[in-house]
Amino acid sequence: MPVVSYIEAIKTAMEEEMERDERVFILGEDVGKRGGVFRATEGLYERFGAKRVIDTPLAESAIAGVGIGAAMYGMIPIAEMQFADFILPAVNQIISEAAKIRYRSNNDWTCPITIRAPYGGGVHGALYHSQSIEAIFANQPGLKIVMPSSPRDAKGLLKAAIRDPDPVLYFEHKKAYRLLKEEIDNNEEVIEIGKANLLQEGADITVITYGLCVHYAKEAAKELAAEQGIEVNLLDLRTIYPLDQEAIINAVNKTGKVLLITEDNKEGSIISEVSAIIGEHCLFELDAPIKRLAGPNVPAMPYAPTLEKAFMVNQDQIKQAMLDLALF
Amino acid sequence: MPVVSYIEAIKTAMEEEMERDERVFILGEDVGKRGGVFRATEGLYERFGAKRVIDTPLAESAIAGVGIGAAMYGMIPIAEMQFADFILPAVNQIISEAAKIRYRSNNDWTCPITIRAPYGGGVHGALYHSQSIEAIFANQPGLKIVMPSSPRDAKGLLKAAIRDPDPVLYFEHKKAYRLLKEEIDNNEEVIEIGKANLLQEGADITVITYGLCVHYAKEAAKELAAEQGIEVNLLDLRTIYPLDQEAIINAVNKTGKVLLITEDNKEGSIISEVSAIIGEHCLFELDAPIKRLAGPNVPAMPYAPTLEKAFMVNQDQIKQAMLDLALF
Amino acid sequence: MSKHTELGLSEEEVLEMYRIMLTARRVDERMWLLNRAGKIPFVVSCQGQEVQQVAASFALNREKDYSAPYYRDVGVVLALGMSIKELMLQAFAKAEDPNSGGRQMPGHFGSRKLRMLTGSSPVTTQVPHAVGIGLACQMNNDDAIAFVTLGEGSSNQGDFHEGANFAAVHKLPVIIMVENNQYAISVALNEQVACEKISDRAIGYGMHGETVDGNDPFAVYKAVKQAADRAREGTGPSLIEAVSYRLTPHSSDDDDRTYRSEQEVKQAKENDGLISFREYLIAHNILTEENEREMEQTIKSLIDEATDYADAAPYASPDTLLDGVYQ
Amino acid sequence: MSKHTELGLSEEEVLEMYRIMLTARRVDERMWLLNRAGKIPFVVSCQGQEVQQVAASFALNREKDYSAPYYRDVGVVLALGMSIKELMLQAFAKAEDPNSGGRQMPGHFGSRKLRMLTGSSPVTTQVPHAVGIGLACQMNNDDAIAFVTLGEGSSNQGDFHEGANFAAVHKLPVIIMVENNQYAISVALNEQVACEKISDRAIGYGMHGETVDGNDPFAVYKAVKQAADRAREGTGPSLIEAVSYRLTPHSSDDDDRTYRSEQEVKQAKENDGLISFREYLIAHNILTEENEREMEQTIKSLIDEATDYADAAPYASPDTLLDGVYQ
Ligand SMILES: Cc1ncc(C[n+]2csc(CCOP(=O)(O)OP(=O)(O)O)c2C)c(N)n1
Ligand SMILES: Cc1ncc(C[n+]2csc(CCOP(=O)(O)OP(=O)(O)O)c2C)c(N)n1
Ligand SMILES: [Mg+2]
Ligand SMILES: [Mg+2]
Repeated sequence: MPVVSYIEAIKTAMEEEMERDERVFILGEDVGKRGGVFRATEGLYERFGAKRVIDTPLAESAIAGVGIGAAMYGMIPIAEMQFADFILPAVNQIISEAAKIRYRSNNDWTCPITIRAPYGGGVHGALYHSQSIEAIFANQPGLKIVMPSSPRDAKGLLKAAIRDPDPVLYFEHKKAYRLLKEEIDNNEEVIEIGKANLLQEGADITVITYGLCVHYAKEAAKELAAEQGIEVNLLDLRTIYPLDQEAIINAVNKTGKVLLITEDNKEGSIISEVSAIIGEHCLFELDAPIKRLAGPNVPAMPYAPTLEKAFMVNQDQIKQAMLDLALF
Repeated sequence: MPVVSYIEAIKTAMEEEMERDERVFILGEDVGKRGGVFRATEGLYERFGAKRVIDTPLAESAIAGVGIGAAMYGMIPIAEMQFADFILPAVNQIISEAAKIRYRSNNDWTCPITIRAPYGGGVHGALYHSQSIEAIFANQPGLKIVMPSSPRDAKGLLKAAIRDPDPVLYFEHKKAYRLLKEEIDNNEEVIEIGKANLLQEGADITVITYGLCVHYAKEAAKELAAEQGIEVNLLDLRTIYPLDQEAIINAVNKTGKVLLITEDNKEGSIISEVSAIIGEHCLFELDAPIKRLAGPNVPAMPYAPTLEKAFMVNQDQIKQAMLDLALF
Repeated sequence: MSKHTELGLSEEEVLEMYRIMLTARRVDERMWLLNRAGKIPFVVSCQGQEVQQVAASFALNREKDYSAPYYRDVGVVLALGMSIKELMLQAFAKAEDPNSGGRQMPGHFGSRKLRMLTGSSPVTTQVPHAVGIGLACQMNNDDAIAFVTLGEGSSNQGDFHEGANFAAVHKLPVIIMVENNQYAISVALNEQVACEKISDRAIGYGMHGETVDGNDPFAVYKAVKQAADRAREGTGPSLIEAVSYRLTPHSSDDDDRTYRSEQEVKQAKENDGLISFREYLIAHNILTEENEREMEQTIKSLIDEATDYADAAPYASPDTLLDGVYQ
Repeated sequence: MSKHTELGLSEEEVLEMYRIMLTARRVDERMWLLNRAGKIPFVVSCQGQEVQQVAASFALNREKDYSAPYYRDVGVVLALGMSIKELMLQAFAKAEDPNSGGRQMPGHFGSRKLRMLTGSSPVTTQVPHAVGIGLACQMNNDDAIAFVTLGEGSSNQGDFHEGANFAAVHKLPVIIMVENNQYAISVALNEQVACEKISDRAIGYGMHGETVDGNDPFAVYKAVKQAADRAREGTGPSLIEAVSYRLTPHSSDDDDRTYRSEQEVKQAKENDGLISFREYLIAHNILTEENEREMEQTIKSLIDEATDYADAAPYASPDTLLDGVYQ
């Protein structure tokens, strides 16, 4: 079985889907000849040609909007935003259009577009190449948002996104691209959108997170298990909008103690909604306050290494928060 | 003392601030000769002239962006978005620029812009003239967001927004414009941004909300007090980002039962964050699950009266939810 | 040779064009009556733009091409196959409305059957959509083209620029028609743009640009026909500006006396393209007293019937509120 | 008469222009060395664009005017008063960096003192900002103007269109200079636009448009000077396109061999405006062997000094992370 990196998994998912279905095509900045600035589309231009791997003008609202139009025609576009931070000029097309096309046409028109965007920090990207921007979209019915935490999930969720009959935002972590590698046994796996993944069961505390933070949480949990015998029940949200309420409720009820983690700023983040679901449904099962660990409430991660480090949620902080909760 | 409507309060606030400070000016679509499509700027063009009440081309990103530029120069722009729904083309300018100018320049440059936008439903506005879009912005440090619930607050908060040295989004409810009227005694009142307002004290249940829902909650509470002797502790958030944590915690701790209300879709809304604050800080004071009452998770309010009514949170629902909570 | 024969249009075709223009006008007039009578909450009008709308639509292949009309395009959607009854159903926001089942305001057209993209309220988002249709046609060697309209005010939105540029770079089969009616709500043309013609923008995209008199059906037909031919030949998109005047207030919520003179409106009404086209048809013996009377009567009775039907039709059940968010 | 005297430029001025262009080049070259040595994580280059950057800046009133430069504008910011040391401080992301205190990546300029707007990474947002400055100048009868630059790829963003149109409608004192270096990262000009010249877009806004050879300092100076004069006279904005070539990869993270030939780059290097300007200055006896050597030495020692200083300077303390979110 081959060991595959997170970014290779992404590329392979696109390649296989383009192979499988002629309607699938890619559009974005530098996705063609250059193979993407992170090389997520490397080789696809050579393989599928300039008509199916389209270098667009530098205009995100058009990348989204043209993709939406093509999706209405019956094509299956994968639009790449070069960095998640640069999805913002396309917000109107995504929220006013993609998210509402099915609803506003009373099921007459549909918009099966996938929008990929690399998010996340810790890569010396400074304010505008480090952001987690999922919270901006995570209140728009009609959209689905997935954020894979591993190569296997990256592949299976991207395939699901491409096959989904509705618009899906797919945020991939830049730092995970080459950091995370694993064997992928089932090449055909399509991971269901809308379902969280209980990564490991444990009786002491529940940790709920998504994206790259899952990796840190897993590592921290491993250490805590070895060092202190603390058993962590770890839920990877996978789909961060709409949330898998049932999985959240079950995971919390199992331990009565919960730690929620995001790399994003704290206020108004995905884990705020997770907390609200818990507060609504699990109140009498809780043995400790619903703890949130998140980035500080500053606009984004600065460039200077001192400041970037001070912003970024890391494995040590996660471990400490887990320990505190277990001891609560 | 004159009785003033919500929209008159808004107009008067702008008029008085323009009178007070020459740097204040208005820009937006149809704000000039037409006096605004809701007439929020009526008479200001005649009074202050075309140079201070500027009819712009139909381009929201420019309205925000040009305003931001003028604010960097030292002017104090009030930018009007004709409907909150149409702020979306300006998201990049608001989030990437206005919100981050101070931080990214290390306090060298500032951006004292106010962006006004009419939000909310129940006015036969259909999907794109009814939305609550505050949640999109309520995770962006650097921004402040206020949502007044009464004429007095509309005036005092708008004055504060205009005087604020940082960017402020000001969302005013279209249905409140002519529905809400009250006497305003202190013409000079400036209401502090960042502080919630405990509208009435009560020992039975705590209700936390903002905007037009405050009005419905007040009315429902009045009925419940008269009919059932239930005493409601009612907190009007006023500033919905960043939230006044202390006021929220105090209000909840007073009763141990809390109902959160928004007109917006439920998942990922402002009240999700309010709930998370409560889950973090008040867990052991709670006697009931943290209840949320909100719009359904559909893209926006449809036009047909049957569907609009089915979407819109109303006074009866609020009353029923209050009662259920009191009896819990 | 008469203008229409020069363009290869038969007498039947021009009469049919006129019939649809007149239908659009009469439907719109009825909408205002219904609005003023409190029967429907909102109207946004086509009046003054019917000629360009219908003439342009006739230059398309109405069996095959795609359209992304904007809210004033009653003429376009009638020409492309929407019925009066369907228009009334959407005005009354009834469940049977094919555009949105009453979910959207009137003027938000869309029909998959008619290859008419579903439209929203934020202006100009439809331009990139039409470009996406053009791209898909090109990729699939589909002979169809995409026709998209917008107001001149809307041509100042970023999406216009981004969409037009994308279409030009890829030589896509797209026709962008700007319906310049001189106003964006209250904002007059000279406060919206400083260029002489909106079609001057074409040069900055490297596409064909052309301004025509929107009141002249033959000029509009010719320009759009040539644009369609170019698009189908693979020589790329076109920007057509059709100049006319908005004869009504912006919508039923507007009061246009606050920003323009009644004199100006009166004069524009005299230049109404419907009048001159009618005169042309009479002069060419295509429209006669008799068939005109019959035409008006038929239209009226269709509108009456449609109004009664739509008025009586049920609203969507509240139970359907949650339908159609996702598949 | 020689070109520079025709334009009213003294020998000292053209020599000073050259000195700044050369400084920009040498600073940039040093940045690459530092990057390759692992000393700084990122470089984005001015190489190939220094001539147009400095010549344009000299056509402004550098005591008064506002600027909104983009990330390649090392030449602009040096001409407008930023020091080599300050540039090094930002490359090293140190606390003392006046642009952002090390919060932003290199190339994100800004200085209130220099009336240089703070810039971000999302391209083209600075265009409406400069227009806002122009508006404020006009409202305050301030004689200053706003000068904004961007790449040709960025001219395809909606904000370019919206900002330019706004400036034209209000006849604002704004100069928009597009630095056309033929590429947007890997995307060549013909895949970005289909128009002949980016400056053709000016006609669609009703503003003055002009394309000049960015390697010719006199052509650039003249075009920008005239634009500045027009702006100050109240006749409105201008769109100047300066055509050159990006001599380096897009940034230190890029590998340009994946999308363009070494041959093409080699040829562009031969047309480098710095070479021809140098030859001009030598031919006019303005640059001599002696003052050139001195110039190079001074620049080198300033860069050395600045590098050492910046390398040794402290980073911002983690305690400052929360500062400057709000007042
Ligand atoms: C993005 C956006 N901003 C504002 C509005 C409100 N609005 C609706 S129509 C209109 C004017 C449109 O003018 P124009 O494009 O000339 O079309 P016309 O109505 O004149 O046909 C405005 C400002 C909107 N619908 N969308
Ligand atoms: C909105 C946005 N999208 C994408 C990017 C990533 N990006 C940075 S520079 C660049 C190319 C810019 O090309 P051009 O405008 O020609 O300027 P040049 O770099 O050639 O000087 C891109 C795509 C960005 N910074 N902002
Ligand atoms: Mg118009
Ligand atoms: Mg370039």
